Amino acid sequence: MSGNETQAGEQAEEQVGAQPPGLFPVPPMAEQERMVEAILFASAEPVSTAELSRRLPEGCDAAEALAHLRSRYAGRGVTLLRVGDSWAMRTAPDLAWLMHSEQLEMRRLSRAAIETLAIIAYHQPVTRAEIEEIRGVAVSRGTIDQLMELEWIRLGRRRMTPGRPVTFVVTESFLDHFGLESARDLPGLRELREAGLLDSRALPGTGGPEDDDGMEPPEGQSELFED
Amino acid sequence: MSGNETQAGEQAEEQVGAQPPGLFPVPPMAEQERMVEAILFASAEPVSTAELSRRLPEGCDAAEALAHLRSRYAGRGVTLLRVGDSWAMRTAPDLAWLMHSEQLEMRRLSRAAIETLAIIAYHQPVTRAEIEEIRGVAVSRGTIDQLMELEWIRLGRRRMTPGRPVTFVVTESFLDHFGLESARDLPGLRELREAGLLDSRALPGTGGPEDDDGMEPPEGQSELFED
Amino acid sequence: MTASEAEEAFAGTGTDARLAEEALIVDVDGYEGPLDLLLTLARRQKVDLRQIPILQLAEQYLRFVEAARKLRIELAADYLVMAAWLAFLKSRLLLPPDPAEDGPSAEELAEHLAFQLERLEAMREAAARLMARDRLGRDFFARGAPEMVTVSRRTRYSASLLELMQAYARLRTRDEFRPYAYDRSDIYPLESALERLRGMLGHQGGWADLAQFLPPGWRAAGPRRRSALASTFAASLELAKQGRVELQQADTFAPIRLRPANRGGSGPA
Repeated sequence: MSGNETQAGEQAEEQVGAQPPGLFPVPPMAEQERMVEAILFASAEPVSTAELSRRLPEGCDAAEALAHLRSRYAGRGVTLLRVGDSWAMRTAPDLAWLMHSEQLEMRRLSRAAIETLAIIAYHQPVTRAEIEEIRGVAVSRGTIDQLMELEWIRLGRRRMTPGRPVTFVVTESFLDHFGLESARDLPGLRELREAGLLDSRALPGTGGPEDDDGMEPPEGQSELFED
Repeated sequence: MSGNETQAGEQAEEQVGAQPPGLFPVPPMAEQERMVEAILFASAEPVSTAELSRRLPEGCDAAEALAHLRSRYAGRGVTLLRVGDSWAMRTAPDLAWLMHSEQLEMRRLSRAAIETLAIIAYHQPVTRAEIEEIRGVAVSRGTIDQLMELEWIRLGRRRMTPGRPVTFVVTESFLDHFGLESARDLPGLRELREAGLLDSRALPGTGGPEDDDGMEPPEGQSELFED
Repeated sequence: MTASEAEEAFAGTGTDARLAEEALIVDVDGYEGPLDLLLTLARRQKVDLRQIPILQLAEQYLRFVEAARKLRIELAADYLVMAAWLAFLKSRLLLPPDPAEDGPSAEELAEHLAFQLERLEAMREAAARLMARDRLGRDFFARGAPEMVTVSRRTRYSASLLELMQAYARLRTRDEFRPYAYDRSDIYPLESALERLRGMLGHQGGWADLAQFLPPGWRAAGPRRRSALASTFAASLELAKQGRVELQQADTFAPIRLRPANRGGSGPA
């Protein structure tokens, strides 16, 4: 049995090289699904749909293969998760108790770091001054540093307000870590937005620089920044 | 043989505290299969049947669960492979060609290269002479070449000053790699300091001999860099 | 509010509440600033944050600050700034609105404070919910043995944004900023002096020696005291210029004394 498989493997390698040329017929969907399955299993990091399309033979439909694969793994010990624009195989959370030998030591985050992370996630893109306004204290040295090192946050666009402050946004690793498909799936996001708690509201009539935040440029304006 | 297994099971019960006590009913076989699937997926090493039995709740039949799992994965993109006395999940051999682009060797950029890159990012478009002035040492040809090969920098417009020197700018791939939307999103010195990024601990090896700019090719070589 | 009034206010709240109040003070280092403290006080009223009676909350906070003074506990400047602001808000809420005055009404200011408290509370809850989610490496897991088939070898250089920024900062601060971070510990910045002085003014009655406004830890004779004194003096000049304090010096080299400017005659002088 293993002799056969090895041979088949070698043959395939010789024939197709790194990328099968487009002369070959498009593989059937069942085969595309196998390929996507193999790629996702092989990687510990999420793989983007674009990357999948690049690696599959020409003419394949990564999105459809993913949909098939997702329903195949529904309810299994390993499931297919969407992470932003990417996909990853992950063990089912209800089996966490089984996995004590794999469990990583989680770095304990300070309360300041946890709150700062939540504020960035729910208010993104958000400036340092806005984080401080919400928490009522200065962002302590090292908090932003730590979140960047964890690769949970990154720099976003500069804000088009006086001083053009840098903003922070959350990353795909953040989504992966917390099992979120996208930042829109943050728990309670809609309720918070409906309650107006995600609005940036300045102290009325302060006339300070913070006041300008109420006049965020509309989406379109960010294109101006491109030049 | 079955006597052996029972013994192993009892032993395990004494050793491992994290397991649910034997008071619970034995999970159905489909559930046992899920558990084995998750364990094999997450494990860095092949897992032996004995180890599986130890980790599953009391009364489970690891061998049977493995048999079910093996037939479930037969013909899939990933297969259950026996490795000596142990079990592991592996990409189907006929799909090995898919894994080619996975093959990457990660290397850290030299200090000279990262400094040069930083200067280009912050000062673009910038000439070679300007880079040298900021770094205080000659920029070797290898450094520029390396950054060009990485497609993190490219040539910009020539400067309209005597000698019309070429300038360097950062590329789209640079922004992509560093998760930036624009080079203007890089924080300034004051922002770096405020964010506590500036005087965080020294980088590893700072000032060490291998980090030394003296290790760069001799200065004379820089004259070779013409286009 | 006098000390005895504060005591009364405490006595009125019953022994349990009083003990809780003292526990708050002892624990003041555990709070992350005045907003955090206000939120804790508000929570203890066990009412919906949207309905929080701001006047009552302001009184509680002021009582707290007063009690801390009585126990001779040094509160950070921002707690005092908040106290001054709440005292101002309280008086505005109690007085009939002045039609000649423009700017936000007292109700608007109170509403904004309530909003801030509610938002902070909401963010804390959101943070807790986030951290309670199933997490990678704790509750669910990635492939333990990712496969990298060794066929084609490509070298990729990695560098993080942090390294890039640190490299740049290292280059740019090599010369000019080297001693900065170290010397700083013995220099009391003007901004801090201003902030501290502003915060303390609300609680200052008559004339007081400038030296009394020096921050703790900077009072012993030496370069630190000189730096703090210089900054505090400069800050007092700035506030005098703004018409917020009056300065007095009886004689050359006599102690400089300071008191809040008489603000009874409303409007800037």
